[in-house]
Amino acid sequence: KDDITFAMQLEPPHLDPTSAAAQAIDSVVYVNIFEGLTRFMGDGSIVPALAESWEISGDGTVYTFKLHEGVTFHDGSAMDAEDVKFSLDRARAEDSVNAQKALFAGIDSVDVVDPLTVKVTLKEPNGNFLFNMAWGDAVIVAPESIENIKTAPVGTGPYTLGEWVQGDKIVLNRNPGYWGAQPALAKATFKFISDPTAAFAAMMAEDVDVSANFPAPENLPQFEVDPRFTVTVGSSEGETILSTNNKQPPFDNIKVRQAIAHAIDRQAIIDGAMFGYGTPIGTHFAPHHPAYVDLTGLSAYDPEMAKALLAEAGFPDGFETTLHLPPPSYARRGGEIVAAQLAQVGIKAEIINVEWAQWLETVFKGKNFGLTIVSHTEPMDIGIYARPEYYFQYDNPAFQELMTTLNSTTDPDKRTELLQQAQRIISEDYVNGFLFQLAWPTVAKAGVQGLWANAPTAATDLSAISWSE
Amino acid sequence: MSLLQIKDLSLSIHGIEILRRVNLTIAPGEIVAVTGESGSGKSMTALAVMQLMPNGSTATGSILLDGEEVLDLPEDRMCQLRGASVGMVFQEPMTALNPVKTIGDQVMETILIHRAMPRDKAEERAREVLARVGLPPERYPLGRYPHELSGGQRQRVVIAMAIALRPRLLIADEPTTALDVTTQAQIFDLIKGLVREYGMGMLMITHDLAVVADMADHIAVMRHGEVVETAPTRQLLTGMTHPYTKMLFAASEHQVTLPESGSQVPLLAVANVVRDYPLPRTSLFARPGQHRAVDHVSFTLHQGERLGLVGESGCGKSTLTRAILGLQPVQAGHILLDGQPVYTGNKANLAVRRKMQVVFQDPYGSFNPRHRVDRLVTEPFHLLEHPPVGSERRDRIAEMLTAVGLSPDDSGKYIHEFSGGQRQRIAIARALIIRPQLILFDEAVSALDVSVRAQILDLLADLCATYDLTYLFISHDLSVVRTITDRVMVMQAGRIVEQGETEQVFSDPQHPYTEALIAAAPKLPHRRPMNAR
Amino acid sequence: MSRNLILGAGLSSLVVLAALLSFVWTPYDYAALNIPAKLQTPNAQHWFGTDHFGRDMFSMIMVGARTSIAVALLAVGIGMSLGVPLGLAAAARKGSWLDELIMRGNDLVFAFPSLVIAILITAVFGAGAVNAIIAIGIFNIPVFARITRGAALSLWEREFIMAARVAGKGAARISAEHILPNVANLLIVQGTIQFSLGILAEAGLSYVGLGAQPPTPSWGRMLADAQTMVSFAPHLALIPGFAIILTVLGLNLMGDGLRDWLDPRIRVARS
Amino acid sequence: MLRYSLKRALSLLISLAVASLVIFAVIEIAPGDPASFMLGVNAQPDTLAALRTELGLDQSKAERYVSWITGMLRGDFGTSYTYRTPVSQMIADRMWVSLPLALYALALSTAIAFPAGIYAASRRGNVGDLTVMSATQLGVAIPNFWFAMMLVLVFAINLRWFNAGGFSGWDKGLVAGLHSLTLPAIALALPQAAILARVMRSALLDILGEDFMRTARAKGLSRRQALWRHGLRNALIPVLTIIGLQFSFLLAGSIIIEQVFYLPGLGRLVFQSISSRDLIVVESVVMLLVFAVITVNFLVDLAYAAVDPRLRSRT
Ligand SMILES: Nc1ncnc2c1ncn2[C@@H]1O[C@H](COP(=O)(O)OP(=O)(O)OP(=O)(O)O)[C@@H](O)[C@H]1O
Ligand SMILES: Nc1ncnc2c1ncn2[C@@H]1O[C@H](COP(=O)(O)OP(=O)(O)OP(=O)(O)O)[C@@H](O)[C@H]1O
Ligand SMILES: [Mg+2]
Ligand SMILES: [Mg+2]
Repeated sequence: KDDITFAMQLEPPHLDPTSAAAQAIDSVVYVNIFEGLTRFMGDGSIVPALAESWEISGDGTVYTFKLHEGVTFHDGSAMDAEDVKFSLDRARAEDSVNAQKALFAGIDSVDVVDPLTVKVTLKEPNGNFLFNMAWGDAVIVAPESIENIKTAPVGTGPYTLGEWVQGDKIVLNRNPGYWGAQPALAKATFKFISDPTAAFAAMMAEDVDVSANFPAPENLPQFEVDPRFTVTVGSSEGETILSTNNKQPPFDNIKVRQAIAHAIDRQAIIDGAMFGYGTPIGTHFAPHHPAYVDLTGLSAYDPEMAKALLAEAGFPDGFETTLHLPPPSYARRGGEIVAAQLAQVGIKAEIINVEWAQWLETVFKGKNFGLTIVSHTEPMDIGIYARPEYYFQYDNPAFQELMTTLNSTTDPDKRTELLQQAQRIISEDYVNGFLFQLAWPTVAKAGVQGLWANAPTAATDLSAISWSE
Repeated sequence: MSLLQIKDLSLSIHGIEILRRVNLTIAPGEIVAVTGESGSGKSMTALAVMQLMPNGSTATGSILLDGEEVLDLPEDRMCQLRGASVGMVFQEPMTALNPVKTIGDQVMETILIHRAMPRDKAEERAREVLARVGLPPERYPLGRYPHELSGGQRQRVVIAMAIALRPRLLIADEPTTALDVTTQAQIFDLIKGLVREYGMGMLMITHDLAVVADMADHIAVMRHGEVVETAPTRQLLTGMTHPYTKMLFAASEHQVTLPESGSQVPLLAVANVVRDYPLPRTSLFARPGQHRAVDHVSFTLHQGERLGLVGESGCGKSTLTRAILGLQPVQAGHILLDGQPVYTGNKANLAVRRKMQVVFQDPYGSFNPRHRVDRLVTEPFHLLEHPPVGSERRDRIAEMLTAVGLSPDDSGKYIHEFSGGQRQRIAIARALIIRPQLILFDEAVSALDVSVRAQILDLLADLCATYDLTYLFISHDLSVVRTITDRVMVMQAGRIVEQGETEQVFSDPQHPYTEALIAAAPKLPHRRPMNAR
Repeated sequence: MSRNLILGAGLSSLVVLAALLSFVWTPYDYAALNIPAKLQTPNAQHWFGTDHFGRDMFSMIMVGARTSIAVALLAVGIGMSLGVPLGLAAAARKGSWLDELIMRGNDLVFAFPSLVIAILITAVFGAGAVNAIIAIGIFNIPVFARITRGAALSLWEREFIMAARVAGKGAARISAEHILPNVANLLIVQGTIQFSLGILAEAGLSYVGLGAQPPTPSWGRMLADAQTMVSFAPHLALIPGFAIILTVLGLNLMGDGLRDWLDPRIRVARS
Repeated sequence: MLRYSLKRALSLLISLAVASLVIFAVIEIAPGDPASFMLGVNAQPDTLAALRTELGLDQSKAERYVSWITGMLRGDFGTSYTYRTPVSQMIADRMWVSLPLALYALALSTAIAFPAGIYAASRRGNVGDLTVMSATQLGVAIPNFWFAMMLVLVFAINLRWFNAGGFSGWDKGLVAGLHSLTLPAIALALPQAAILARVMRSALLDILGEDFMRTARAKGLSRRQALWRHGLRNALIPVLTIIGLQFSFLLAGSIIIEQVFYLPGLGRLVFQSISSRDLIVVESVVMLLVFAVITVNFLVDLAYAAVDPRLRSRT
């Protein structure tokens, strides 16, 4: 058997990973259709991709990439240094619609040395640069295919776009002209099943072979006991937090935020909303990361203490606020539990269920909210706490300072230390309620091998996958 | 041998006794008329013969049709008989035909269902019968739909369906009640002709004694589900014995004596009144057409005068009534009551309306079923500036109810607790309660049984004496108009074609239409009074 | 009274009683989470079992009845209070531009796919019971307008209306005094039916997340929550499902029964 | 007849015009910006502005309305914000799921309702009538999404006779296509069939009381013959009204059912585009649905005329 069907929760709006934030795009095209200079592996490590190797100048500002030889785009044209320059320049241009423009902000210039060598000069050293280049937003595209890239993507990857039935499925076919090793699967189908029930039913009825990030944790035990399936539960990059509007009274009072932190029983949320799947976190950092510090003790569940803190803050009878909940079940279910727990200490949080578009408009852009629950799924995103205009509006110059230092630090040990310091600051400031790290459950038919257990980035690395005999 | 012999037929519906030991015999070529008041069981007797009684009916006794016992026949045998051996014509031509099938199909169906002949022959036969009932296929093709025919024409189609297979027995249940006198006369001629021609036996149901006397060979009078008297027509007319029969005949030629009225003060002046109804638009952009319902009508009604208005259905009588009441504007002419216009600006002149009231035809439809009698009769008080209240109001109600022959205690009842005649009395009470100078009676007695009608006419005559009434009495029933009015107008297609002293007009009509109308109206043959025998 | 009416009224009043009772008493606090006790099947402590948060299903069903009834009743209220006057006005001014306007307006509302518009309305103004009421209510207006107009038109042909006009009463007064009481039966029957449709619509909207918001329980949302769990905890879907079915069934039976009972034609024949 | 059609057609156009205004207005005031939805949380202001220009969102409301309407009149429904493909193409694709589903459900519900209604009417008051009527009472009371859930549980997950959802596509053949639409069609059709059967029965019973039915019996037609030859066609008039209403309901109201069975149909398209603020798609699809409803009602009106000759001569 050399074909496979995936269930995907979200359909990509289009297939250009360099001009939209949708993770669904990366889930289909990343390292399958498009490749970058570097890439993520399933364990989160960064390895060379289109760049065979690279050299970093002593001051850390000049990266010289050596490209693989003989790489062609799906349309047959050769991939060379010009294409790399084009892709990076396009992403950082004035009118670029790249969703992660910040990744490229530090680039000063991109120069073609020869067809297989390209030199990237940074404005200042950036310890994250190779990591940044591995993102789906930094893949290399062909200039002549830009026009139709959204519906007819042309990349260098091991798969080409076969068919896209909008609202239903996308089919990828093996690219016989791939520069690397030929993958095992000849064909992969991504079926879009947003509804958790439908995903469960489709899996049970064996309409699909794999469902990564399976949306209904409550159904996992059924798959676990069914010999037809295997279940792996890995970790994702999603820190699920009770975001708090730090500028809005009473949340501008740290005592109030601390009270909230102590009012919340993380384990109850993980058990009730996620049916036990998820790891408690005490700060905004992925527990599987080497630099993680367990700070959950700072905000242990203690409703009495919460009440005391509220009284200290001048709210002995609690207060009223809003709790905006976007569609995913971690938010909707988690929100119901959070609201009930807050009610125990006297805080009345009115639940407002919103769609993503509304959430973006009201909460994210309008900053018109009290509390909200959301999972921040970008890898290594603690940096958002250094942005005072970011929707939770945490403005701490010391922290911002720390982040600047971190960005210009390349020494791994030093970086770890800075990161741990950062984790502690936001945890002690009770910026947000830190709930849990989203699990990454994958349900597959028995016999499917090579699936990523974790999700260091949104991707479905098809070339690693095969069927056992 | 007789064609139909009903012996001791009793029938009950859901345990309620409807017919009691009915006996009736019809010989071939004979017309037997069944008459009696509404609800006396005439229709049920006919339906029993057809075995088309309502659900829940049980019949005992015997109905012999051509020697076969109908009550014992299985349904499929009954189906063979219906249409083929027994034909039936119903009262309401407007609804007796299926609106979505052509008349040709419906006539042919009778033939085809009994497989009497192949389709092409059946079609030919359908043309033949339709021609026979006066609908020649050249002018009325088989492809017409019922709604494309007038009421009288539809009734002809129903008759054609009933006689298509020349049944041995024809049953007609009030076949002309819904039709004009002139049309009625034509239909009766047709039926009589057919019966003679085909030698059919006929069971004819009607409450109109004049029709009975004119058509039937034999008469049966029913009351409360029983046949109270039956005899050959001539014998019955001259020697009726049962008091109910006598009462019925007396009531149907009931005459009243109106008190004298001599005033020459004009009360209502109608001059050159025209009333148009817009016709539905024929095209999107064309101006809608007009239907002229009242066409330059002029007359004057004097104080204390009783004026009649007769004419066929649809000639504009009710439209004129509504115009006089000021309920609708007129397109030309003017209507003055007591010198005041009834309609000013674009609404009714309520000051004038106060001087008029009206009594409608339908005793069942003219009252709000949810109000009590006191509220119903006092509704016109709304017109008064200072309506009586409290005991004065109660007294007025009591006075009026007493005046129309009811009891003041009735004021707390609902309208469904009253019979049709009583309801019409309440309607008159309602009209009288504000002591109007003019009352309009629009077909006020047409829906009533003869006996009840006689009582209401007496009541009117009495009221004329007590209250010195002035009224306009509208009716299509000439005999009623003749006795209850001083002067009469004849209306045809929106125009007044003749008017004059009532007796004068009836005994010596001038206009050919009046003549035709009077000729078509069925009349009871003049009988010698019983006691003079 | 027919069997239908008795059965329907019985079922409906059971639901209404449960809803009313829930104001003063429920076996447990419907909003109290007890996660360790989650997903219990019906038992002696929890007659209808517990949900995925360990809440008592019986209490939730009781309070859910309140939500369903309130939403449906208010939506019918909107439909009636706007639709009936519109229908009366259209009938009183039959054939006029007003009539035409009202009837075209009705057609227009009917032309919109109701659920899509309900979703749009809630998308614009936010999800919640109030907006669900408005969304359902809007589609009730033409129903009542149409049925009122139809019945009123035939009443306007009756002679007792003519009598009232002769008594000098204006259209508004006649509509209020004579027409409305005589269409009341019809409206009661239709109201019952719309009420049951409202219950279904509320369930549908809540099911897609646009009805009453948590923690207020609602049968439709209970079903939505239960969806992924039917395969191992079927009571979560069966119980709210049956609650909806029985309520709608009860109301429909009552509507049918009322129609028969209030229909004078049938009543006269029966007595 | 022609005039009748013309007049109906004119009021149809006016309705459509008003409907388009209402739709546009409602959708325009919906909060949520398609551009920021597309670019997500980390979007930079200049990126957003660039995208808004690209999508034409910086034009005034009036301009956008006019260009939307004129485009639609030319058959150009615009380009989806999120998918970047022509909306007409998307609608056409989805139509091939929704329309067959609606027709399938309609066929099923008629096939169930007609015999059931006729049977019940002809056995009025009997056990058969009572059984059918009780079943339809229950059918009317069952929410279709709940019914769909149960169908999936029983027939897809447990028995595995049908797929749990999804659409095989017509290229796999008619049978495969219909097979994958069967459960959704049943879920949609049964409650509708219950309603239709009740209407059929009561329409027939009304007709049975008409004078012309007695006339037919007097001609010698048996009860059953009278019912078939005279009753049915007359009863069709109210039944047609309901079928017309149902068709539009099926076309539009299948939103939830398409969701349960994850069918790529119009209903789901609306839902998706509302949540992604793909305004142009929402507007066009809703407009299309309104158009469909109005057209179906127009066709039903014309069908009346075919059934009822009295209407043909009316203007
Ligand atoms: N379907 C029915 N169910 C019960 N009772 C009925 C039914 N039809 C008629 N009746 C009753 O049977 C009795 C006789 O009715 P029938 O129709 O024979 O009267 P009729 O003499 O024909 O009166 P009319 O002159 O008004 O037609 C009446 O009391 C009537 O109320
Ligand atoms: N509201 C209306 N709109 C249009 N045409 C009408 C209207 N009312 C009556 N007509 C028509 O006007 C004509 C006269 O009607 P009207 O009711 O005055 O007749 P009528 O003499 O009272 O008849 P009947 O004896 O049947 O009561 C008829 O042809 C009728 O069809
Ligand atoms: Mg009769
Ligand atoms: Mg008249």
